[in-house]
Amino acid sequence: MTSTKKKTIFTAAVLLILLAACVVVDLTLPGYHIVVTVIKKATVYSLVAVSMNLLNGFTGLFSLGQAGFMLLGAYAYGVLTIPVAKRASVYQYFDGGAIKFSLPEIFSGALGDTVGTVAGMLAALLVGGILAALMAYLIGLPVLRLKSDYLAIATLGFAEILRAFFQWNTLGPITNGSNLLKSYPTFSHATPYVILAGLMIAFIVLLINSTYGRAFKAIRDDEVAAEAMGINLSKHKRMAFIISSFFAGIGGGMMAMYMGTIAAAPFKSTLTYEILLIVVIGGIGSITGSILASFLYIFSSEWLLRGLDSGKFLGISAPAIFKNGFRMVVLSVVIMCIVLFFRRGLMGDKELPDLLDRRPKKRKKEAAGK
Amino acid sequence: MSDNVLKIENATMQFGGVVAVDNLNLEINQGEIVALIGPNGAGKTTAFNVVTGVYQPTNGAVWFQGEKIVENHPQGKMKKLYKGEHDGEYPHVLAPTPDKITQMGMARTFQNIRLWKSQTVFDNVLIAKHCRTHTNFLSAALRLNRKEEAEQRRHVEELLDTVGLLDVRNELATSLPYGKQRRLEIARALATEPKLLLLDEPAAGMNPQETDELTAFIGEIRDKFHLTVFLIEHHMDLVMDISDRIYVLDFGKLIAEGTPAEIQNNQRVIDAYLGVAEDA
Amino acid sequence: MQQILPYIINGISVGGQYALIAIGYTLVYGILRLINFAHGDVFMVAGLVMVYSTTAMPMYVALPLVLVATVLLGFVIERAAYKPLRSAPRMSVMISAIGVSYLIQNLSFYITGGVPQPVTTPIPWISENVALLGTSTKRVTLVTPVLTIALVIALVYLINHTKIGMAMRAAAKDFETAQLMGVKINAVISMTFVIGSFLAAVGSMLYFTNYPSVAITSGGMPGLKAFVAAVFGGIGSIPGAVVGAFIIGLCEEIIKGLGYTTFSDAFTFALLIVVLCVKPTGLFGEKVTDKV
Amino acid sequence: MKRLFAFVLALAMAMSLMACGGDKSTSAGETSGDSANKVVKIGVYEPQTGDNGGGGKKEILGMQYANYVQPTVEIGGETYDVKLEIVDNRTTPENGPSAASELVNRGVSVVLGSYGSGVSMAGGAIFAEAGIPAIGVTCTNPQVTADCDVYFRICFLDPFQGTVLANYAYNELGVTTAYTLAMLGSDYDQGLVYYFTQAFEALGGTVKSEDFPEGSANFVSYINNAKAEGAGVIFAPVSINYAQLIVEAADAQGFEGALLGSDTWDDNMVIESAKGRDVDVFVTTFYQEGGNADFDAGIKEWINANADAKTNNGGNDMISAVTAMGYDAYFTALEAIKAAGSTDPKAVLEALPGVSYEGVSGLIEFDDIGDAKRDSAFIKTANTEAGAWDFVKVQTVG
Repeated sequence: MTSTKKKTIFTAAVLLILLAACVVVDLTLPGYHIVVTVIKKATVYSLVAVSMNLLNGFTGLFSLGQAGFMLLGAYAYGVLTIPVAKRASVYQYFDGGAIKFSLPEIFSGALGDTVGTVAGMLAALLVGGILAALMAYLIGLPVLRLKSDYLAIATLGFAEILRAFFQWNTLGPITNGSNLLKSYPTFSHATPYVILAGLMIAFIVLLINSTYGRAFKAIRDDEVAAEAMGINLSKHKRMAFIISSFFAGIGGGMMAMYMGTIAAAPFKSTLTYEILLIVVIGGIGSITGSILASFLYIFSSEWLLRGLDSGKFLGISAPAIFKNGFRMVVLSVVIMCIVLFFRRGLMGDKELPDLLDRRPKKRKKEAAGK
Repeated sequence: MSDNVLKIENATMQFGGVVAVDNLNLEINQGEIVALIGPNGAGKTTAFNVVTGVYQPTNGAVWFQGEKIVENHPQGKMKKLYKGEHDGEYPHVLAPTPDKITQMGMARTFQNIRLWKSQTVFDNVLIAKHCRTHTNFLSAALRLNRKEEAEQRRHVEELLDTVGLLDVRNELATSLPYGKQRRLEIARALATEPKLLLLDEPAAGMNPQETDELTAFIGEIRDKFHLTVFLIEHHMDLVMDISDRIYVLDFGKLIAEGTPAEIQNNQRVIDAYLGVAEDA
Repeated sequence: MQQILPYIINGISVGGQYALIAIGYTLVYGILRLINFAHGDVFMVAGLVMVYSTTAMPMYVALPLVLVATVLLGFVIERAAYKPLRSAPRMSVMISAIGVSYLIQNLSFYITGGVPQPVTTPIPWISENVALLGTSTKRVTLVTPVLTIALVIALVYLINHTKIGMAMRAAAKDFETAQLMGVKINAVISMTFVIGSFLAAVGSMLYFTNYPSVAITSGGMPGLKAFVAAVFGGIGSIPGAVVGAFIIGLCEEIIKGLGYTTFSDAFTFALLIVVLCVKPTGLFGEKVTDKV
Repeated sequence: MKRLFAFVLALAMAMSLMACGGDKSTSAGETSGDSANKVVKIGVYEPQTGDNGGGGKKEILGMQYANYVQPTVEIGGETYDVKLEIVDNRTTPENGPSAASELVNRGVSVVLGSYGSGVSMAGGAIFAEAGIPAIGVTCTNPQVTADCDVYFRICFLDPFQGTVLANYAYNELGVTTAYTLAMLGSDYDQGLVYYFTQAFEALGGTVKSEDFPEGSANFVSYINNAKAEGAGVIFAPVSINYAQLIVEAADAQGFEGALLGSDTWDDNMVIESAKGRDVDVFVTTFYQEGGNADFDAGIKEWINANADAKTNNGGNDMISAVTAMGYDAYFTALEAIKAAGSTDPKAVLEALPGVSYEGVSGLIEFDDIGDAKRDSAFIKTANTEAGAWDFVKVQTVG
């Protein structure tokens, strides 16, 4: 039992250090600094990657609809939080839009400016999550009966359909058609992102380690056995799908906060693929891995490897090779190597606390071998 | 109603033109150990799958503890293809999924072991407890079900103790030797708190000593958990040792039933099954 | 009639192009049970090779080169990215396919500088305009369906009447048994990819004769739609893929003609979901039952 | 174990890079290695990849040429070297913030760009927070500057451009039915269509609007729809790729009316497509080749001498309007820096509204919102025989 305690302390310590580091970054660097920007983006990606892992890694449902649910969350957030005064200019082609209220302003009236705005923003995120969950419920009815790759392609198709709807001019008074939503409130510091995503991820971790999470894993390992042991397949698959979509929706809302503008275009299948590959890099079935991979991927693609695109990297100057797009080539080669040769990814199915008992286990095995 | 736990009534299972189980009737009473035997391909596992809801019978019904749980009649294309009897006697359609049937109090093991590979011994059994959980996912995730969870874990430990696997509780299920995996499967089935336990070839691949242990073990758990046991088995020693009654299936049809002694002396059975086995 | 004729001609032409890609999906799926997400990108690479080679060398060298290069690419992808994962779970292979697609796109991006490459020297004769029943169209529009059907007939002959074709059918029916029976499974799979890539290359040449430039994203949509066509027709079935492709091509253009242009892509996917839910085996697919 | 080690190593690397990154960001006025002069950095926030990659590259060419012509600037009596910091924003808004942050991180004094409006708005928030002024080159959506104090622009706006084209179609071409075609999800396309439609209907014409999904390659059916509507013009303010496709499809289907394009169409790739075809193409644009002989000759020489530049220009030396705009944007920025007398972004921001600069595309001055005071646009038509743009007229809206 002491080992469990040790692990808990270790995990808590690591998380606290990371949070403290984030607060320090926020206090010393301005909000527009590249470090803050990449932390924000990586945090959002972490949440979405973890939500995808819950479905693909822990329940064994290969879904590629993540971008669609993020789209819903992002739009819900934008539509509900744009200040009323700015709606006329944002919805310039749609007479100020059909929705004439803004959640942060409503909450501000009741709770005071700062608290109210934040409460309104959180409420909008929540609405986005709930919408995504509702949509997941509807989609899940027909689609979840399909098997692995059919499910993948059906969810992919669904995300594309959703995108067309959001760009449809007839829905313009709500979605602003093909035009951007903007001028909504965002957090300028990274810490709120980290705390928000952290709480969500914590909930997912708790869920995975609960009796329901165990049932998900049983479905992943062997559906027939799971059903024979009294686990209702359709109910649990639907549950995983809905929960995952809920968090993807919230992730989408946070993505909207990060981007500062919302359009349907970024939420393409490419986004889903990117997140899927992040999950694979981290290790399918490891929450820690997904988070780690998100940070590594975003940090390198958005910041650290930029030199590969602009001629100079790590002091080596080679404009002929280091030109536009080289960064992504390097990244995708790395990804292919992981997919082919390190199939378990960075973490396999290990989590942060498991890092502690790696060594003793190995010794034991060696001893047994002798 | 009689006090039988399981009753299969005129069940026929037809795949396309092939009749795998043909008009099967059998009854199992409270506390009995009943074996279903027959040569390979006789339709034994299919019969199990019909009972546990994996397959929907083409025609017929299944009763469990005096309640009709499965019923079907030929539909669609089957209307024309159907070759069995008692057509038209089962107008209703009752087709619960396997998990529903497990929740009613029936649990099974598999011929080819189907443990959850990435899970430990302890978790394999604990997961089977999930179907008896009353909390919803929110309170489970927020750990509001501590009491129930602790209770379940205690129960699982007891079970593992009973089957003698407590010392390997933290090993991966698949790292166990074959015999122990079989036991684990039984423990897992027991965790769902069944009234009726269905064992599909529990002794397959076991040596004589292990088989003897298993024989004793099945008796033990029957008494301890007040179970009724329905099993498929090829090891005749085991079958003759523990069965109260035996049903014999050949080409999907029931050809004999009775006590071990009766079956051993039944000419049809010897012809169809034992005779062949001896030749081989 | 005069009103809808252009839409129908165009639909058939588009359908023919989808068909040539769809066959690649359906062949690979039939044997490996793998959605080869990279197939659309192979199609795009064929277009790029065509652009580069036709500007640099004469047509009679350039076009065979496109075929050879594309076939080689398909072969290499299979050997490098799918073969090592033969015993891995299906999900890993599919992820590998997505990874390959990502890699090809990024690589093409790097090489082209992310700018669409103009088709400066289109293939002569088929890129000329002809008048047809009062409308005008490129000759390729008419050539595509004819060539598609000819190729499909050749392919069906290959599959039904040659030794390698028999091996392919055996592998599609039961992978492991075929292997036990002495079918050289790796050769069969390579052959599948070679055929699929060959057809994609032909499709690509026809497709990009119609269009002025090849962008790195050019493969994505036709690829996805061809896949939908393959599913619609019953994945694993060659006639199914072809019929499915023509139906999708026609529907798409008719939808545009009816004025629902916003949803011309969405419609394809809606059709996919409906087909998957109502008749997962598609129009001509065989029913597969799972063993417990 | 090995993996853990690799991970720790990666983290350490990341940390050390982060430390370096942190240091670099502070000041703009550092000295460069190879010359004794101090350096002032101008950020270039442009797409080099994605749908607008081609256009973005041409815009950058103008800036690079300008930098080649005028590589230094006098600030407070001291000569500074001007260094362009080019960051690719990949056309799409979701890549905007990090690209913008990267520029801020490199310590630029002023930012030029972007080609498209959506990505400009996405970056605008970051620039506003950092207090760095940005000069939009060809982002024509009114919203870019409307809500952002640091964004200025030197081009005309969509309402203006849409109205110009509607007037031209109705009054000069004498067309009463127009068909518009825009890409689904492109705010640029949709915005122009909106203004065009408003203006055209106000004049008494009728408009039929349709959208096509991103990645469309076959425009035959759309052209047929336009023919079925009896449209005299097709107005398609789409990006270069689609413009090419539409030109080809219109020719193949024998569309007899005119094709109207916006500033995006003013590109040598489009003229390449139109060459030898039976189409009438009219576009509005910021600059007409030949408007400034010195500039034209100079940049042509520079492009021809520079293989990379030539590739980025589409393989020839035809000057796109966006290139001229990029050139003007660079000099506008230099004027602002000179006026500010400092490399401090805040000072440049304060100096910008007062700048008045006579560029190759006309006089550049800003109004209260930060938009260029422009009341005229060039209209050009494609000469399909010669494969060049012919000047038609200067259209104003009065």
